[in-house]
Amino acid sequence: MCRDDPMVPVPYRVAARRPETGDVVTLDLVPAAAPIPDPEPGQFTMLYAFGVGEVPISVSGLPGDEGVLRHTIRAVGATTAALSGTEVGHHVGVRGPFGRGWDLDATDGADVVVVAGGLGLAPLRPVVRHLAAGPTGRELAVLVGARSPDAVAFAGELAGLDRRGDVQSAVIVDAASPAWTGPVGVVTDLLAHVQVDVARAVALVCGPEPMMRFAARALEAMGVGPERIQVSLERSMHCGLGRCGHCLLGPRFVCRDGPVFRWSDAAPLLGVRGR
Amino acid sequence: MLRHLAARGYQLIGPTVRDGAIVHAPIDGIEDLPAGWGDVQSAGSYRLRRRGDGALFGHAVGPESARRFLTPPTRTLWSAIRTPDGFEVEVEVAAQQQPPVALIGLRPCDLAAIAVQDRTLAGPRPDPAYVEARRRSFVVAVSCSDPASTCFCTSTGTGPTVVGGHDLALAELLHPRHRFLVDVGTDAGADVLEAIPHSSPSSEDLEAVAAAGDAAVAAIRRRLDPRARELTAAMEHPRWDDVAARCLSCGSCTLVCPTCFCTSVVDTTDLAGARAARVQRWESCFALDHSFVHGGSVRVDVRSRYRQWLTHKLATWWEQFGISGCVGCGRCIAWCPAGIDLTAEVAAIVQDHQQEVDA
Amino acid sequence: MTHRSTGSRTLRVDSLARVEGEGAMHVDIVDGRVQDVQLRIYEPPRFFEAFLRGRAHTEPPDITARICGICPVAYQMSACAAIEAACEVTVDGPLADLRRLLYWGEWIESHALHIHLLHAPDFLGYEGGIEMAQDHPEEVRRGLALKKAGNDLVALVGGRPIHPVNVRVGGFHRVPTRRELRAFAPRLEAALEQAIDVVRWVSRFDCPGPDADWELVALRHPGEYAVTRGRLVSTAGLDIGADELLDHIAETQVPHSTALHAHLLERGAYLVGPLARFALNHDALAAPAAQAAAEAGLGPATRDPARSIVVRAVEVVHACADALRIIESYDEPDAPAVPVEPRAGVGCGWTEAPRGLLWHRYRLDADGTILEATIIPPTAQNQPTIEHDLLHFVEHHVDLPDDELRRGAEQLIRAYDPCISCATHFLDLTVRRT
Amino acid sequence: MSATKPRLAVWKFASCDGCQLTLLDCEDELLDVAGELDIAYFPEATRAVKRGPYDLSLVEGSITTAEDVVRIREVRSASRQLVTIGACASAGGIQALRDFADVDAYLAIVYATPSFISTLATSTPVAAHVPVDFELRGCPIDRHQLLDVIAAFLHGRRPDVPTSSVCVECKRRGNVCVTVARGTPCLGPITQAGCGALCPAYHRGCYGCFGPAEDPNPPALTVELRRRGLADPDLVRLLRTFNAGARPFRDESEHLAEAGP
Ligand SMILES: Cc1cc2nc3c(=O)[nH]c(=O)nc-3n(C[C@H](O)[C@H](O)[C@H](O)COP(=O)(O)OP(=O)(O)OC[C@H]3O[C@@H](n4cnc5c(N)ncnc54)[C@H](O)[C@@H]3O)c2cc1C
Ligand code: SF4
Ligand code: SF4
Ligand code: SF4
Repeated sequence: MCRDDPMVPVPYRVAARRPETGDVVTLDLVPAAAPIPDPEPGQFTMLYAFGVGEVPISVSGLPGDEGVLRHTIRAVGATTAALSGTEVGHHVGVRGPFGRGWDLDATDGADVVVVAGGLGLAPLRPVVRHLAAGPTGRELAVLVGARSPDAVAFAGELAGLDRRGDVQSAVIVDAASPAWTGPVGVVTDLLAHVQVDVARAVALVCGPEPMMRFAARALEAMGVGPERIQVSLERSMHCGLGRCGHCLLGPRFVCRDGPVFRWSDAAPLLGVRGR
Repeated sequence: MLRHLAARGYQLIGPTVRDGAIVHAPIDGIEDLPAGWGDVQSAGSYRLRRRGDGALFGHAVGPESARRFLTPPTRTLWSAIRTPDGFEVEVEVAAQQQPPVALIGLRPCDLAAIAVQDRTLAGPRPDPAYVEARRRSFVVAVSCSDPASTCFCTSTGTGPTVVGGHDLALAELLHPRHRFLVDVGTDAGADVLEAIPHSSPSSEDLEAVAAAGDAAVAAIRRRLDPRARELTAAMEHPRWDDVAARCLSCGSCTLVCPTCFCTSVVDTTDLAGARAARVQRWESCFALDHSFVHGGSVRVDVRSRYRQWLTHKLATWWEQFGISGCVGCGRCIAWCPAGIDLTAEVAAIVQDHQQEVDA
Repeated sequence: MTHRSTGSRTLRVDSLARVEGEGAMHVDIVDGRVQDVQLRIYEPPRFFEAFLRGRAHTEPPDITARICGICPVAYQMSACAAIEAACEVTVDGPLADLRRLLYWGEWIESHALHIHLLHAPDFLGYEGGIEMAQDHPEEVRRGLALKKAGNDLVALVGGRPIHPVNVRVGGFHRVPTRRELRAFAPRLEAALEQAIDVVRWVSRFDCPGPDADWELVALRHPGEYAVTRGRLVSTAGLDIGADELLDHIAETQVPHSTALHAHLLERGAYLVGPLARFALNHDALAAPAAQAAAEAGLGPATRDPARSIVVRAVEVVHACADALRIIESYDEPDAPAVPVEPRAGVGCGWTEAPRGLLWHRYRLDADGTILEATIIPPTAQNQPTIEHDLLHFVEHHVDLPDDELRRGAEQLIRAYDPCISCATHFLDLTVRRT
Repeated sequence: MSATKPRLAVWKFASCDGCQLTLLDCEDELLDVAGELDIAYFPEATRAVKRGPYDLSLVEGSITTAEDVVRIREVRSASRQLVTIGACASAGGIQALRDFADVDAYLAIVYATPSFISTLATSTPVAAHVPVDFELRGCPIDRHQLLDVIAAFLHGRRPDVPTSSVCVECKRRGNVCVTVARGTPCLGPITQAGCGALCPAYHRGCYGCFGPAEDPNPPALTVELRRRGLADPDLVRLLRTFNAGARPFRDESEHLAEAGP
């Protein structure tokens, strides 16, 4: 095989490692060889931990982050545990970027509702930072659901958004702790309080699949058209190139045609159990 | 001709009798071809038969296709050694040193399958190993004279006569004397033919070949309903439950299929953890692991896995690659240990569906 | 703490190391006199003979293999021999040669394992072969290479080293091609050289043990170092066929063991295994093995169980040499097996497992259903002998401190290479007699 | 260095020793294993015994006596990770055939025997008694899989032990299917991969020594094998060998045995 084999990763050095919650860390990666192209928000890379495995992880930073590739990882299995445990100065492998990210053109001049469940906020974080960068001139709502208060990733950033005043931001948890003063429930509960122009609003949704279904249906019920709802899907992926077949969803390769889809495309596919 | 190809450095891959079937495997020369052997195939059954003549290609497709030789069942993608602060990739070059293959006796459906693989594996984001193996391969195709009962290439438009995709194509004639008519498909083919003695065909030869082709067409009875493309409109058809009760979920169909391309990549390490490798191997969409995301598989029951296979192969493949994933070779019918016949499943599903649409 | 010979002491080794299976040793000494010596076998019974009833006559090779992971081929071979006898079928020619070839693989593997990982550490003062490898890396590596050659030979003919899949009543499922076997010859040639070196190495070990005079019992077949066939002969003049065994040997149950003990009816305890085979068959050894034995100073009268390590090494040489001979003369048979039609009847069969005689007996129904199965493995036959020897040893060394006595007794047991997994396949007595 | 080496223990319950012998059969790797791991308890290989706790325990054999029920709990509590090796430890092994003894009518005779008291009426897998971290299948286990599992546990990786069918391996290996080309009954479609499709490579049908594959469909295989001429008692015997106690095999064999004459 040749060096330009797309299955061979580029080594990246861990420049910084920030714990976000108990089992979530953010890694700042800098290339140790010719870097991969700049990723778009919503795209993902395949991250490799030596001898353990390779898994798809969304880009949680902005393209312009001074050459730093940023990923936020929840340790759920062997590979994610090894990746999130990588020490500063050590290397991981990176392939990508892959897939189609958020369609940000669609947000031009539109109110935006961001709905994130759990670590679903990771791929949405660059979008939020992008949209919130300047004076927004639109309604921007950022709704986050988490299992518990200590499972809220990027809590500091969310608090920062809250303080700005021009962003409607809210966090809801499944199970409160004694110190929790915020709402308790599911993230769709928050939609009721959002004030946007539903006729031209765009919704960006990422989280566990059942949560995305509920959120999309609730958004539709509010009047947000399915073609203006974008969801980011998760499937098994071994290549990222549309060749291994693991991520097939009907006619789509989630790795290549997604992971971000319009709900109008995704709903019929996800509507079939076991598809 | 085989000697010439071998002399040019090609590894010869051709049909040969092994373990009760005619399989494509490395051969030394013409003496390994299945002279006088034919086959009898039906759903879930394959038997060799003595033909009583000296035909070298008087058989239909066996369990192996070109797939094994263009994209091997197991391949180390790359390996790496541990360094104090990470790892260093060692790129495998072994595969490149493999000799190029001359694929002898591929059938029209096999050529069609290669054309499909050219789209699935050598599309916009090609697999360099496949592209390389394909580029260096040489194809000697043979038109079919003795299709099996499992063949249905006439309804997929992929046979039984070679129309393209070959370097050289043969038609075998047994009467009045054993001879081959050759069609040159490429310059490389012409070059090889140049080196061996040959003469121009007579008009009787050409007629005989045409007649054999017509006879082969007439012999093919099985057919894939062209409405197979509409399968995705019948995702909840009760027939899926019916076939799920019969399906062993063993994955044999996907692994004999010449166009299936699913692979998995697994990690291996030595005991010391000093060396790691990533190994790619053929996978089946019938495996639970295939659709595994953290927490569980998407396709947990046989029904959804069989349906995934069939709808992908026959329907969604069109949307992805502009072509069907099925080339009508019938391998999945013959080599299914439970004898499930996809043409029958499709017919049962689309007929009802059509009735619904009509009503 | 060390007891002296006054007072009563109990010496126990709860779990015997470096033997196959689970066994323990129990010695009671009262007032300096040995009261009782038991080689306890507490390996839980697995009832093979019970559930063989009702199975098809084609199944014992696969099922009985699971009695012992270290000598599965022996079980397969004895099972085939017994069932073929019941069905009045003889397997000879290349198929018989292939069986012997497969068997030699197991001998090489099993003996190399015992010599290097189980037994040699006792002579050189190590807890195990892996510890021994630190100081004797070359010897251990050579031993492992030899063991691997044996395993690879079993895998070549049988499919895999443990519980080979290729054996069937009547022969094999698939026979190797000439080319496949020829390709293995260089491996065996190398193994032969290594085995000769191993004989030299182990013949230098110090074997203090006295030569006990047991009746030695082994198969004998004209012109062969008998392994897959023959009559059973002994140093005391026994000479019987497989179906006469129960007229001469009886099994009894002892309370301290889940294994049965076998005795010669006329004479009591006897010994099977390498020492017996060598004593009775040394004239049939292949030339390199005979030469190695002579160089090692091994005489036919060798009775010291500790010296069995040298005999095993000599047997490895013979196995390599005979395996090479089989490969050279091999012609692929027309069919991988001869047909074996079931018939009602009784069949007995025996072969020489690495540890000694292994006897099977089956009573079949007309359709091949097994009505009764009996198996006598080598360790059951040797166990009374081992206990006698132990008693003798403890009596003579009763003055030794506990741990030395314990170690010495353990070493004595290991010299016999008991296979406790084999010994306890037994059906519970009462069940079997009904 | 050696003080920090992970400690390995190898335990034996009712078994033939074949699975633990598989570790000694890794001739090329054995000394490496000893280099990477501290072999703290492995009576088949060494007299030396080091006390627990152990980082990785390999457990061979099934639970067939009351003492073993106690002992396996002790093993569990002394082990950080517990991996069962083989069909005995993972499904009860061939000795689990006693579980069917009641229907086979000799149980009464067996009960009359005093020494039977010391053994349980069933042969159960380790997981029926204590939590198990990983089950390595096979009768015996495959050498390469064993090494992979050890390496995986040492380095925090998921072992490369697919749970799909033997057919998948059979096809990768390029065997000609014995069922289709010879009509030989084969349990491959419902048996877990791992052996490399050994039996079909030797022209015989798989006899299921790696136990049931993930989500198997034994009733469909029954239909198929009957069609190919197998009688129900033969099917029962086919399903009742080394993994007779494994749920999908057991259920189907009981179903067939009940339906039978
Ligand atoms: C597009 C995309 C973006 C993602 N972005 C992020 C992100 O930003 N941050 C983040 O934390 N996660 C993200 N994920 C999820 C992440 O990829 C998974 O959490 C990760 O693959 C889990 O891998 P693991 O090895 O750690 O754990 P496991 O899920 O345990 O194992 C991973 C693989 O091993 C196999 N496997 C494991 N156990 C079993 C079993 N019991 N049966 C069968 N197979 C099994 C499966 O093949 C599975 O794919 C994303 C996923 C996708 C598809
Ligand atoms: S699973 Fe098989 S090989 Fe392993 S110990 Fe049990 S009987 Fe022996
Ligand atoms: S031989 Fe057995 S394992 Fe192999 S494909 Fe056929 S049914 Fe499956
Ligand atoms: S094919 Fe089946 S019976 Fe044979 S070794 Fe493999 S799992 Fe065991």
